[in-house]
Amino acid sequence: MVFTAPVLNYTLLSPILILLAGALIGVLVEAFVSKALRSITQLTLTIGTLVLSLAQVWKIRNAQSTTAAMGSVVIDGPAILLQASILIIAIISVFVIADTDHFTALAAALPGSDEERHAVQTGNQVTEVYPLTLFAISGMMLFPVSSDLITLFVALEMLSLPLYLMAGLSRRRRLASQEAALKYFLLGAFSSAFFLFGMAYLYGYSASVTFAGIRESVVGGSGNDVLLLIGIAFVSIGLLFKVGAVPFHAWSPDVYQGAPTPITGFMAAATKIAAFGAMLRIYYTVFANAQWSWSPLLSAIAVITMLFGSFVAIAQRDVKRMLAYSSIAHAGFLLAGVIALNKAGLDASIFYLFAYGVATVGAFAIVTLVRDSAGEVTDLNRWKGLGKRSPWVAATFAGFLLAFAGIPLTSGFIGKFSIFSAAYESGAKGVVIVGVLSSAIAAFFYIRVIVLMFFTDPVQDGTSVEIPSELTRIAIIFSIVVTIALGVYPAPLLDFITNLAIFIR
Amino acid sequence: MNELALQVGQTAAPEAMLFWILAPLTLAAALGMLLVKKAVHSAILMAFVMVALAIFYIAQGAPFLGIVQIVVYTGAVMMLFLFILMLVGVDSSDSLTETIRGLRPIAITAAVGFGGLLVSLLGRASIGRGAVGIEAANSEGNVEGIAQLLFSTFVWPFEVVSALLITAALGAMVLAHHHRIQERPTQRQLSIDRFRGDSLATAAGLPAPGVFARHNAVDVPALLPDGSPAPASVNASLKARGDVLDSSHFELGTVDTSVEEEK
Amino acid sequence: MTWLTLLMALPLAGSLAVAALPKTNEKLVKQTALATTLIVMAATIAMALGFQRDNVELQFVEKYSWIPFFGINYALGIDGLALVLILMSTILAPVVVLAGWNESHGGRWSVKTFYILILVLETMMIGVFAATDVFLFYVIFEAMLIPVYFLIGGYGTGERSAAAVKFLIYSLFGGLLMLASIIALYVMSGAQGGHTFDLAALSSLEMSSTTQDLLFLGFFIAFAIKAPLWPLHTWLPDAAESATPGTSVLLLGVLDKVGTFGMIRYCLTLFPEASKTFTPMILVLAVISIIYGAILAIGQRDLKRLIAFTSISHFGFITMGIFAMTSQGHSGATLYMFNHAFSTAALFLVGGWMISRRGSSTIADFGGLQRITPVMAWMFFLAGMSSLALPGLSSFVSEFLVLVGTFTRYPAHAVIATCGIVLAALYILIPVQKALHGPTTPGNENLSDLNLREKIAIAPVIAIIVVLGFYPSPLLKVINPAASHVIAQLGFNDPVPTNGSK
Amino acid sequence: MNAANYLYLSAMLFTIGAVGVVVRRNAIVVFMCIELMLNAANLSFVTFSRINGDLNGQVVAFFTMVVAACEVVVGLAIIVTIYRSRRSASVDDASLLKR
Amino acid sequence: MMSSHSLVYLIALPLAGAAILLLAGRRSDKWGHLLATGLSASSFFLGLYQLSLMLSRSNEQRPVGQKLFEWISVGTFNIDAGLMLDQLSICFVLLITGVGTLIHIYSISYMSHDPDRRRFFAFLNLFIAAMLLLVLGDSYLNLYVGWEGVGLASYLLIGFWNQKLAYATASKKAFVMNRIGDMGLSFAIMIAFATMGTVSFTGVKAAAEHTSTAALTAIGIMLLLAATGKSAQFPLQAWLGDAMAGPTPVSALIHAATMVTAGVYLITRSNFIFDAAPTAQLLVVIVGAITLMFGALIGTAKDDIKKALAASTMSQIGYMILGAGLGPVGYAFAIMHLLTHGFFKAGMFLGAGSVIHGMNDEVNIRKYGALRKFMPITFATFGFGYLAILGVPPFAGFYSKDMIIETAFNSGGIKGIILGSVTLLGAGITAFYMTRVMILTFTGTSRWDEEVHPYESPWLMWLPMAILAVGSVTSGYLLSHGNALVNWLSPLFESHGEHDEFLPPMVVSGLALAMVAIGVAIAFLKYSRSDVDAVAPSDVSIFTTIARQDLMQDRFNEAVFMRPGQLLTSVLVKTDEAIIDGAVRGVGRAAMGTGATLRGVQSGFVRSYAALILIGAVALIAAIWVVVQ
Repeated sequence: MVFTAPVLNYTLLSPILILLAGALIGVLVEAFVSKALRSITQLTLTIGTLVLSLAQVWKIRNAQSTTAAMGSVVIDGPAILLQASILIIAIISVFVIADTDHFTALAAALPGSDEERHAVQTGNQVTEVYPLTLFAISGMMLFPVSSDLITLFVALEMLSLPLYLMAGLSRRRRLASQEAALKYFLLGAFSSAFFLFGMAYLYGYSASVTFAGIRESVVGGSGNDVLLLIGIAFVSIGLLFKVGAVPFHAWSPDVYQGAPTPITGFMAAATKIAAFGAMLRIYYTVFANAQWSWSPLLSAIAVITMLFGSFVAIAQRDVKRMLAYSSIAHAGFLLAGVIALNKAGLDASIFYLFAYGVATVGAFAIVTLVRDSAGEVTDLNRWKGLGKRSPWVAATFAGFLLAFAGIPLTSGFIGKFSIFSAAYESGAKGVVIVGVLSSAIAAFFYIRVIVLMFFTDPVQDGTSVEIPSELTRIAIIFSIVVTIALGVYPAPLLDFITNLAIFIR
Repeated sequence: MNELALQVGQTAAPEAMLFWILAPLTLAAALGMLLVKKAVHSAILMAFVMVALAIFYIAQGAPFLGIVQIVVYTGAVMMLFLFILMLVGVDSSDSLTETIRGLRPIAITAAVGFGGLLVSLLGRASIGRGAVGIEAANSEGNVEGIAQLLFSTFVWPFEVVSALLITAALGAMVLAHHHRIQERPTQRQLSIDRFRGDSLATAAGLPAPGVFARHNAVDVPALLPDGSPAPASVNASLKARGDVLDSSHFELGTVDTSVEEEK
Repeated sequence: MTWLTLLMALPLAGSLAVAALPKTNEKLVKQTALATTLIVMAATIAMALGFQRDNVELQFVEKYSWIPFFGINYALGIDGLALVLILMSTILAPVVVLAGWNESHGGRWSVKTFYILILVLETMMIGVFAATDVFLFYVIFEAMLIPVYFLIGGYGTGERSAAAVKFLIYSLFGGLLMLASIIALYVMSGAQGGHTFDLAALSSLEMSSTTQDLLFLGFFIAFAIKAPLWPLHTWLPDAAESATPGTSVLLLGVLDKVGTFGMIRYCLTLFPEASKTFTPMILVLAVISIIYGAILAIGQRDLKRLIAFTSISHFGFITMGIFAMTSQGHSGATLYMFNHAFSTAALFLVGGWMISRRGSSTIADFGGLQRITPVMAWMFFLAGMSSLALPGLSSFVSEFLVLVGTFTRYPAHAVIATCGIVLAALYILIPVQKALHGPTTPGNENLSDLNLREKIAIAPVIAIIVVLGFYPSPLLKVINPAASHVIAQLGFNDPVPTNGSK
Repeated sequence: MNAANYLYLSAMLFTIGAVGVVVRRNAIVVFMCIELMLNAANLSFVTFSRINGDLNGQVVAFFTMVVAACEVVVGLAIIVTIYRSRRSASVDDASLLKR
Repeated sequence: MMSSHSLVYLIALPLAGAAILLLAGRRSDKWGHLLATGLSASSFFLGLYQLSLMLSRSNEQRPVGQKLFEWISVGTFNIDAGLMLDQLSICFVLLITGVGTLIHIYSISYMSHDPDRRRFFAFLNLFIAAMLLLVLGDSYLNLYVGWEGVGLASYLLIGFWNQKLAYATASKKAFVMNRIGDMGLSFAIMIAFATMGTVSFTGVKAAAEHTSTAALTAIGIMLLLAATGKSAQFPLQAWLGDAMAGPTPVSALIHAATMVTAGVYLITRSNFIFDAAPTAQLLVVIVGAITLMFGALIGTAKDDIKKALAASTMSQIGYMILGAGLGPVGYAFAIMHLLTHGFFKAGMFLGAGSVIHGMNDEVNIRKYGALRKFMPITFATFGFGYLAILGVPPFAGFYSKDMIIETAFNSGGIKGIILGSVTLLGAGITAFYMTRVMILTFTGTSRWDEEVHPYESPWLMWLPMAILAVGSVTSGYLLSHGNALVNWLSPLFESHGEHDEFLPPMVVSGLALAMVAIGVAIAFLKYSRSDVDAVAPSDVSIFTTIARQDLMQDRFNEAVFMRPGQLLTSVLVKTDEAIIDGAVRGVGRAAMGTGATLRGVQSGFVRSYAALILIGAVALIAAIWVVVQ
């Protein structure tokens, strides 16, 4: 047996490698930099890494390769777009995360213990959040570009593990936060077991673990369909879990609520991009020729997801939970883009993911600002009259909500329109109609929040709006500007996407 | 070649025997995991299942995996589980009565449905008849074959996994590691504090816990000469855990014999 | 010359100017807003003078690529119908600003915000009528809801937030149905020669009759909610009751017209066959609206609700005129849109002054105003007369055209609808009697009559009502070619007099 | 004997693991059940590897073990943390977040 | 048709008066009434000028027209704002402006104490303008404008003192009932346009020949409906009595001389339709007959002097309608009666106004008595009117009413006998109730209160009365002398074959006079011989009670239309709230409910979530299983 040294094509992997390097340096910083400097060093390092990585992505934007990392990674237009989206969202998320007030001073300390109090007083910070974030981001970057099952699985775990951890690091309501971590972890592991099991059957079906090999078998149609179907079903469970589609959604409201808000925003936005990115790649390339088998099931799930998310969101009293259900509904809309299985669907999905991600980070960033003496106030009843107290914050939040609701002149509308038209084009009319109807239902609760903020008198209960730190302010402003700009003049981005978004196989 | 074809299609008789003996045992152990009350018993059964799987791996031409399974999984991972079980309380036992209404019937129905459907589907799939057999792939040695793949085709995920390991380590650190936020007081400092403090009452050291003859243990405050309990004699963390017994039970004359001694 | 863009840009610029002003200088804010609206009005009239009225093609056409990815253009252009409605909007705007000089004071937010919203709304009002790209239309159609929502919820009275939400949800629901139809059109256009949203291109799409029917419904329900057609009307009384008079004027006078405008511009143009299929049903709904709205108006105790219900009746007339598919019905309906805006404006504005003076909108709380505030009472009376389509006032011409146009093709509908004129007499005269006549109700003795500002504000409205009653030709000459064009496009000819032989 | 028998075994083990997650309350046991599921998947991989006659399946199984090890570290850390806060390892006790 | 440029000024002058007075407001208080009167008078003189021009032309060239501007033009529906003055309209123009001017003059004094006199004159001018438009419009649609315009003016004038709720209600009632009639006119116009493609008088006249009888009948019936509304004919008669709420000059001008006769104008104007639609014509006759009896019967029981006169008006217009319904022969007689009635009824109303004025606004004739001595001029003018309405020769009514009775008899067969008898009987009853009014007001003993001091009206008031009285005396003779009016109008109407005379004219006159005599005699016996109670006796026959309540017309309307209408309204208001809006709110609540229910899925237990995932997996596997099977 002759061993040939692998050729990795590091240029194409460089965005991910940069992130990993940054994360490793971050770990070293934890070990060697003094406490006082750690926070600022980590932040600078993280942002620097992300920007560098983004620049690298931009540099390789026209690369087309299936052979990077010995065929484990495919770099093509959608890959670039998704990676860039993830990085942009990661950067603004990090701006919000940088406001360390959200994280526990000492994760190991018992909630309410002297040790914790002391840690808070001494200004201790869990700066490990930064490298963890970078690890998660590199997992997210890898997830949608993976082109074999092993890399896919490793990337899935790589993006999940840091998130499980970070979900438990909230400064306040720590029991809830830890509970969120536990739930996220158990269910995540549970679903990844399904994912793995599905992978096994895909392997059994095609005798290959690469996407290309599986695709060949699907196209050839010579294999054993039962294995393929089981494989598709179980792999889908894993992916649908990550995107929060019903009935695999149950973790998301609890985790969104319990996790530190900046993490929630980051997770809601970036994970969705990564997971949908992977999903798009798998369904558009690997399973495309087996559309007959998965399309009806996925349509059913999309429909249930949209309706469930919209209906349950109506009944929510907590802003984070409401946004969680809203994100479930959006997962349903995005599934319509997967079902579409055409070029328009791909373009639309990428646009939607980016637009939704930016708005989500912005919205959660605003949630971090509304506080009382005990921390963030997420009870919607206490958001009453926010418009009176701080009109700009309320107006910005309203802007995000309108974008979620898909009101014209916001990015949400263009996204919804493009994704529905793509789905309609592919014949999924039922999904489109349900989508439109559930948008109407969804509008109901977005508007309810706007009513609360603007048309209800404030209650004097100590709820106030924190003056945002500069970084948070930048994140919010960036988000709202992008949200509006993409609603008013999305042409450049759409053109960019459509020119680039072609999967190579 | 005929022989090879036969081998490929049908597992050899010794393997069949192994399977039919071990598989039911494995299943039983797995089921046992669900049915036993104590978590530690579950863990033991789990270890059994893992070892059994390792044997199956070896039987199926994956000796490397079989070994790794035993070393890494059974050896390391299960040990970790047991460690944690010890930490959480090795005695703790689960009540098996279901508290969430309707969950058990759902679970059982789902399980039967899931397993039944899966097995039935596999039955329809008629797999394994045209099996190729691992022998050819293992021709240069199982470990060599795997190494070949691992360090060429799958070198990227292999490298990336390292990041995963670091993440895990970092995560465990974050959650479990107590930073030394303040200087640990030296003996000297403690001594100075004791004597320079407001009161000299504790200058000679804190009273020792326990009530002689009745309950000489650290979870009972000592009785002062006047018969009242001395709270300072018990460790603060025991108090925080709520594990302190009331020393009045052990006062002479008022011995409450109904309190069962813990073994 | 890019007239239409200029028209849209002016109020937007005005709103920016207002935004730049200090919040405390309310007077300057108001003056700026008024000046802006007046300039827009002047510009509109200047544009209208250059309109070639015999040309049925779209005029003042502008087209810029907006989102080429979807084939979406920023495309504007107007025909007679759109011109008339834009004129209507821009004339009403300064009236509303002037008439509602103080109505922004009781609001949740500053006076400044109020006028920013109003000016932004004006931009959208112009845009929604001028758009010739279906997507652009939809965008403005939906986006318009937001300023109105805040105007109702922020500056209204009573259950304002509930009413605003009801309005918004109702409209959004309709809009989303329309979105579904638009998506379908877009997709079909892609299959038939390239994605586009161009109205003209979309109208030549080929589609099966079932598809056409469904898509038609998507559009029509949206418009029927907007124009409130029975039974989709219940948001309107609530909204009108809660909104300030000025907002109500814009809401009923302009925004709801988008519904009837849409029926002509989109339902009929895009789905001629389906329009024919559904005509019988729509006519029945229109007739029900006419009678139902009138009867409910009679039964109202609240002045604003009453006016709202009269509008439901009037929108029934407009819808009936549109779907009668005769040139009289069509021209009448278009003229009706214009006239209704002004008679309702007069009713709401004067009614609003009455209400703000009295501090109550219950009709029974008024009484004997004729003696105390004669000018105000007269204005209300005149507005009411216009609302009941008294010959000699503008509404008569349009209402009669609608009726006569309907009669030639659908006599039974016209006959039932005509009964509405008797009910109209009741719904106007009952409040007139209760509020203006009779002995002075305690609490009314010291109400003041209209001041100069109010007189100036209402004067043009009344003038338009009276002048157009006698001399509607200028408008009809603009409307007729567009209306006959639509009818001809649909393949309809006016029924030929039969001499009763049939 | 047919190699598919291993697949049946794997499917059953997977099912048992899945049910275990649902019925057991001790977080550690629940986690062990998940490990059982992963092991079941591994068995499938190995079996398929044999049926397909290549080693890729075995490589996947190897990766799974590594990944599972990482998961165990993180998982157990989380479980320990929550145990320390709540003095309970029952997953049912962690139900603050709901509805 | 010749065209004239000056027709518009007939209307424009009074319209300008109304506009000036209303817009100038209080500033014109001092001179407003003079301006209005002057404009009305100028309009009258313009009318005279037009008449003189018309007389100077030959029969065929007499009609003149004027196109002002294009009013409505859509497709084939082309309506010009056009005026037309022909032999028929000139009669009305002169009546309207002439009587109108007199009443303006009268009102100067009558309303002198009212602070809103200016407004009153503005309304009067408005009315004159609208009425002129009604009779001058050259198409049905133009007529319609005037038609509703007079309705508006009438509404404003009836409710002139609208601070009294009852008056306001009366005006509203008048407007609404008129609107029902207007609806008929709308229908007629629509049918005409749909069937003939035109709504101008000349156009419709030309097209009528080719139009089916059914269509013409429909138009005719609708026009009749319009006429019943405006002219207070059965079944839309109920508003007229209440309309007496307005100041008396209004009653004289609008509700006696001019507006209420618009129905007669309409039917006469549409002769080409009715001639070709016998069924519609028959209906016209029936309506006229019923109303003339209806009004007469009400008149017998009324104690309010104005209401008694109003009932009489109703009855007299019934005569006219009946006459107009008798076809070509009847049109001219209807118009003649209209003109004479215009004189004597206006005179009587002004007289009544004078009495009321002198009696401190007392309207109850039971509280009058012996006023002859205090108001001699009023007595005289009222008396001439009285004689005229009775049809005593040679007063005006004799000529006009006898003609109608005669024509009725001559219409042939049973119909003729019935109609003749009805008209005769009506004449008798008229004689009875008018005599009753006369006796109770002017003769006998005085029954008024202490503080009342009756006095004669000033000259500004009695002068118009006197002029009208002259008209009451002479107009009949002048108009019928040498068949002047009949010949004048004849070019407009279809020539008609001579009917067989059922009874010779002398016999008819004799019968009529006999009936009148009987009526007068009964009234004398009943009221002159015995003292009359100042308060209406309550122990009267059921017949009187019903007559006092206007033959239950209001009760009927209330029971049949108003109550059910109100019920319908309140039911619909509740339905809208509960069912339609309820459905909307229900959808909202259902969505909330669904959300709240589905929330239950999120139990907070991680094991339930795992179960959910498991269930999802089972569902997927089951789906695959189904597919594979």
